[in-house]
Amino acid sequence: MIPILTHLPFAAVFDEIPLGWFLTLSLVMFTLGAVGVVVRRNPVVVFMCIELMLNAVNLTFLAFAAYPTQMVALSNPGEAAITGQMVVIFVMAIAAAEVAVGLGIIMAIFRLRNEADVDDMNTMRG
Amino acid sequence: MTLNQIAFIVLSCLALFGAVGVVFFNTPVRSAMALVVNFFTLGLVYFMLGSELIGITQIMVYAGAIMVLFLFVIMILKSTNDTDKPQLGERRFIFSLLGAGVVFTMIYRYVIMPTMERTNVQFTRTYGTPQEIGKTLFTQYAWPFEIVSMLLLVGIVGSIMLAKRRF
Amino acid sequence: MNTYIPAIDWALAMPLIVILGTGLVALLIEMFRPKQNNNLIVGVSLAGLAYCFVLLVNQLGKPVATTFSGMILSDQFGTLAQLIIVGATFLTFLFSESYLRQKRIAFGEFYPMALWSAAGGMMMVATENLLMMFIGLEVLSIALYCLAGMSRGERRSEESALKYFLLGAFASAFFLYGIAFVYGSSGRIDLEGIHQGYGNAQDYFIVFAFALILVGLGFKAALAPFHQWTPDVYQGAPTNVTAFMSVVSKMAAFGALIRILGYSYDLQELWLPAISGIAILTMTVGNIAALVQKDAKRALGYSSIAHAGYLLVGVLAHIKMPDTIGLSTVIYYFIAYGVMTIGAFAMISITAKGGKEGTRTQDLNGMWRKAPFAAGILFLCLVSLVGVPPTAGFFGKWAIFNDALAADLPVLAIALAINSCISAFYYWQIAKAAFVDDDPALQTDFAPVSGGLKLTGVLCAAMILGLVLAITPVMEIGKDSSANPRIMKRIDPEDRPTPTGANSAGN
Amino acid sequence: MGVITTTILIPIIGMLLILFVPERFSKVTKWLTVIFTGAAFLSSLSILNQFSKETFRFQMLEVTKWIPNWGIQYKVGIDGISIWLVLLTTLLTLLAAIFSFYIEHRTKVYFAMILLLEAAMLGVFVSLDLILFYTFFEATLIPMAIMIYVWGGKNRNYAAIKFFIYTFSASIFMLLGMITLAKMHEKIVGQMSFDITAIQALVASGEFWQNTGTMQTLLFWAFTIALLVKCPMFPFHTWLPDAHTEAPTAGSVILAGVLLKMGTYGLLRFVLPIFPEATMANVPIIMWLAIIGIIYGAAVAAVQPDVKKLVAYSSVAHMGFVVFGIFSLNQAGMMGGVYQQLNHGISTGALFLLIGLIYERTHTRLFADYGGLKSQMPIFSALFLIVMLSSVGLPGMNGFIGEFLALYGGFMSAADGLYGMKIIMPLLAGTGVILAAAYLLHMFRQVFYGPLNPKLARLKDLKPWEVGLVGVFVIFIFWGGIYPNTFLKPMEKSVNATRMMVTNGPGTRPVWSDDSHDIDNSGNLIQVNARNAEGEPDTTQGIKIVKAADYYTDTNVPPRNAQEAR
Repeated sequence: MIPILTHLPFAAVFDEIPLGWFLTLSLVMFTLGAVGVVVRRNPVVVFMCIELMLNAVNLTFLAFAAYPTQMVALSNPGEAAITGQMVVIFVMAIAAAEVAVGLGIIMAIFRLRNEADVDDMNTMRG
Repeated sequence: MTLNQIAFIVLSCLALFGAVGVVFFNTPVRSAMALVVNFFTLGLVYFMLGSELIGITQIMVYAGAIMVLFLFVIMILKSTNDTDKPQLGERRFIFSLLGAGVVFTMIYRYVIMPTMERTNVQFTRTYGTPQEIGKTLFTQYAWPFEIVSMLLLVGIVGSIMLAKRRF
Repeated sequence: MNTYIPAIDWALAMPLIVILGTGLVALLIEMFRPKQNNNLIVGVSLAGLAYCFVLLVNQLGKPVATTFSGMILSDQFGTLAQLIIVGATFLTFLFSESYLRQKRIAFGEFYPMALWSAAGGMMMVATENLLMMFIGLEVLSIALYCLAGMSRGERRSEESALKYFLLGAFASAFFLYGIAFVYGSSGRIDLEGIHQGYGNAQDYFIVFAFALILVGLGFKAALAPFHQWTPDVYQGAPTNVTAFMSVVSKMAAFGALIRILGYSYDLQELWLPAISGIAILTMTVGNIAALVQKDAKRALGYSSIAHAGYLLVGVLAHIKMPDTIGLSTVIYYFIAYGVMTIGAFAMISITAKGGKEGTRTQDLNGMWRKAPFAAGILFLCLVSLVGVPPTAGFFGKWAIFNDALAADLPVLAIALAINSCISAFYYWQIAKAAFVDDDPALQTDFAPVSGGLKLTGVLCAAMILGLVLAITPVMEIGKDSSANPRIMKRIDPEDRPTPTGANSAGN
Repeated sequence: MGVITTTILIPIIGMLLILFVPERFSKVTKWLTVIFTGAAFLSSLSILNQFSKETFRFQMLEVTKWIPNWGIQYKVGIDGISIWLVLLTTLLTLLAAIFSFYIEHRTKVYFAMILLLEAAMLGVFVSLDLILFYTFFEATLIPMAIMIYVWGGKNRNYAAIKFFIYTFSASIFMLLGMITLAKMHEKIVGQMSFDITAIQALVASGEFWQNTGTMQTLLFWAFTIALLVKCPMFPFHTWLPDAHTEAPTAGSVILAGVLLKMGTYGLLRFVLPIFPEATMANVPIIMWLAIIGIIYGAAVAAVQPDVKKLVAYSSVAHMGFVVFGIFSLNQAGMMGGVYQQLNHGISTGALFLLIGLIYERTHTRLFADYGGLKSQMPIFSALFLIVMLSSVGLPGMNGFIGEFLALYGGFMSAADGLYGMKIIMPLLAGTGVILAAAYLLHMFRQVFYGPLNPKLARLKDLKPWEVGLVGVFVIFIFWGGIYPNTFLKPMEKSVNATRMMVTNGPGTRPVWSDDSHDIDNSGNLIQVNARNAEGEPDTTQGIKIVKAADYYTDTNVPPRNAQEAR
């Protein structure tokens, strides 16, 4: 056993909590977010549900980064662990840009119609 | 049950409370607040996972900056008292829950169950530290880093385009 | 962790840098331009695109290479896909200015945004790194969300932007979750990871990863049942943006899809029936729904869904028998699809005049008399979309038939044949509308056909007819793309790393 | 560039030129069209001049690579079956173009479409590559649909889309069949090929259909249905009356005169040589369809109130005779079928032209609006009578020869009990001739006899140029009826070869691409060991009969079992 992250407050986490717990948490969040996207009608809330999904994905990445499989751990643990964290950082940056644009669109449509409801978006039918 | 496990369960309960709140609270403001709770708790979970830099970023960027934007927009849109609480009897609601349930069960059964046992890992000492992340970001991930900077520019120009006066 | 500065081959990154840089220059000009004059921006953008085109043509035939630690990959398929994207952008820019001016939304920002969007598409097809693919997808999409909502006084434009945005973000979350599973099973986020993961006995990981990625890309490529946004967005967005995204966004999504499918070769028995079903569903849904449309743009939107289904047949044939069936068919069909779709949308765009735009089918009435050139080109594009010889559309379909039969997928070929017949009905409706001129009350006023639009039309017509004669060289260039070892790379079952331990890869 | 390519290119060049003539110079457009269609006609006459009737093989071959990877090439050539169709095309297009001078509405596109149509039709009759054939076959659709839609009658939208969808839908499955054929060729030879001579060579040796199970039947139907739709044959005929009724006169002339022949031509050129076993097995089905078509077409024609519709349904019946003759798989019958194609082109084309002439004056096509025209327009009625009698099949006119030969062939095959044919089949088909006489004479009486309809009192008779136009048809009607050998002789060997490709067993079939055998004047398939300088079989080298002719020709009547007799 290689010495584990003694500088961290939750040093013993990796021995005591299995990977599945983290994954379950993220899966539940992801599913809830997806359900929210479908059932909610306010575009801002729908967007928040999407953010929830993205965060669930981030959690998955970090959990996998911290718990590499046996094979990965044997072959190139450092590389694999850092990859997951990099993805999370990029996802955060991308989400920020997405938020800027998304809220801009919601504002634009609100200014045009003074209301915002995904179900009422029915100008186009076919 | 160890202290770590208890801490995790408490955190995940909070996170789940936030997640459920986002979906089921009937006003956007409450949903946003629930999302803040969720994001903040996730930041703590990231700490547990040893990614301290990302945990801090999560709290600062997500729970801080992004959520402020959200709240700002909600306030502007004056839709604080709009009620669009999902109707439990609605067909869309039932079907989406059913679909999500099936997918959830399948992923849980086939992907997550096998990992329930996986605990011990080997780590480099520098795992999750700013130094390591910075080094990788500017060497291996230099190109995506540049592109993401362009992406932010796209976001800015796009927002301007959507907001500025005609021509 | 040892730090190293990766060696950078700037030549490979040049096309992307040129496009991104052109966007920046265009943005700067936009800030200091004389009022209401975008000519300089258009000129600079076209020059940048042309230069990028030349750079990409120079890359053709070069050996496979990567740079920026594998973030950029240069191979024949990627270069061809990038050429299609750049070409489509060029064609769109030619007629954009007059259209935007007629619609009174001549924002100078359109050009940099579209350029960056195209750059995002190019990133997606020229990489094997899933993170890079995701970033490219986001650059492509975020710019497109804004462009779709560019016509700010129009309710349908804003609606389309919002729908596109919400569903697009939703889809990218799925895509990302899929990447997370690939990463979880192999510790990698490049396409090799799919292979590695498959070998890791975490089979279900990779199956679900694959399914989730497919959902995400299916949204972008407008495959049924993830196509619902397409007609609304195609109808609502400004016509030049519709033309742009119908080709660029689809090419990018298909490029990524082809690479991912190519690397999950071993899972074939699982996904082949699934994707065959999606292909049949896509083309059928697209064509059947298009039959009842009253709006020309919307009908063409459905038609682009149907064409995604046709393309998927070509992709499937290649992936099923990668050693004998190349990607040349897909490339050829994409070029043909690109020119005929952009041509059709460009010609429809002349219904925009003085800030108003009518895109219902009957708004095209009288086009034949008032703008015979545009009506003629529109007719040619529609004929090609149906797949009547001697047009590029026919030979594209012919090549897909050929591949499908060679890959022993007769059901798909027959479904494609039936769908081609169905599609003739609604293309006929559009073509007919342009030829009606009996009823003077119905006649719309059309914008004058600008020089740029004329050029677009002539180029599209020349391509539609020219590709028939030039089919052999195009196919030859495309053929090399399938000889690319990176697409063709397969791991023998024996060579695959054997799983260590039980399912859980525990202690 | 050979003479055939030139003939195809002339109309295309004309079309491109016309596109650059401004709309207001419609006279220029019209004369340009006449000049170019005339040039095409002259060019096709020079094809006839170079044509040799001594061989069944393709002549004036031109081969250019197009898509070598997939074995697609530009390959054109002419044999005895296609030579007359090419001439018919150029002649009818020329006449239709001259007739179209009255068109004042969007002349530019109209004449461009006529020229485009001519090029595509010529291409169909000369292409020897499946994909090239398909390309031309489908390329005829667009100009024809545009002609029906833009210059058509009230119901033109329905007619045009129906015409388009029927043909397009059926032929796309033929395309799948073509690709399958090329793939099978690849399996045997290792290289895809759409060249019908290459495929036929394999079929003739029996190699092609070995161990393919029901594939031959499947592909046979894929091809046959596509071509029968074009013919059109019952039950796929419903597009035809609509298209004919709505089309402008020149469109109807070309549609009836040439476009329908693409279907029967395709049967002769592709289906018979490539699917011999399936053809023989399915003769009864096709025959019954043809008979139903003959009787049904005649019966429905008899009750039409509309002159154009009547002629349209009579086309269904006449094309039934063509298919009947072809599928009798008897030398005389097939000659009759092929000849009937030309006759139908001439007589129905002329009928539509005459109807168009009168329609231009009265703007009605209903019987109820006519009556007593005989005294008002004597020249017109005389010409109409001649053309109509040709359509009925009166002896001395071309229609008689074609129908007689087709029925005769049917009787011969049925009498020998070949291919599951019954003697009732030719008998039933024969009733079609009587029915045709009935409804056409009925029409003639309605239009030309009886009291003069007062509305028609101011009608003028035909102008000289109009008489000249119809006169060309009349010349051919009598020529074809009195001295049919002019037309029959050149096609004899090709038809005979096509028949032998079906009825002979593997190994004894003639092969287009193989020079080692030939057909002698008696119709025997002979082995040729050497050829002289002119390419004729060298008789001094000893000629062996591979397979004796089993039919009678007018020049030489060998005993039925010729081989033993020698």
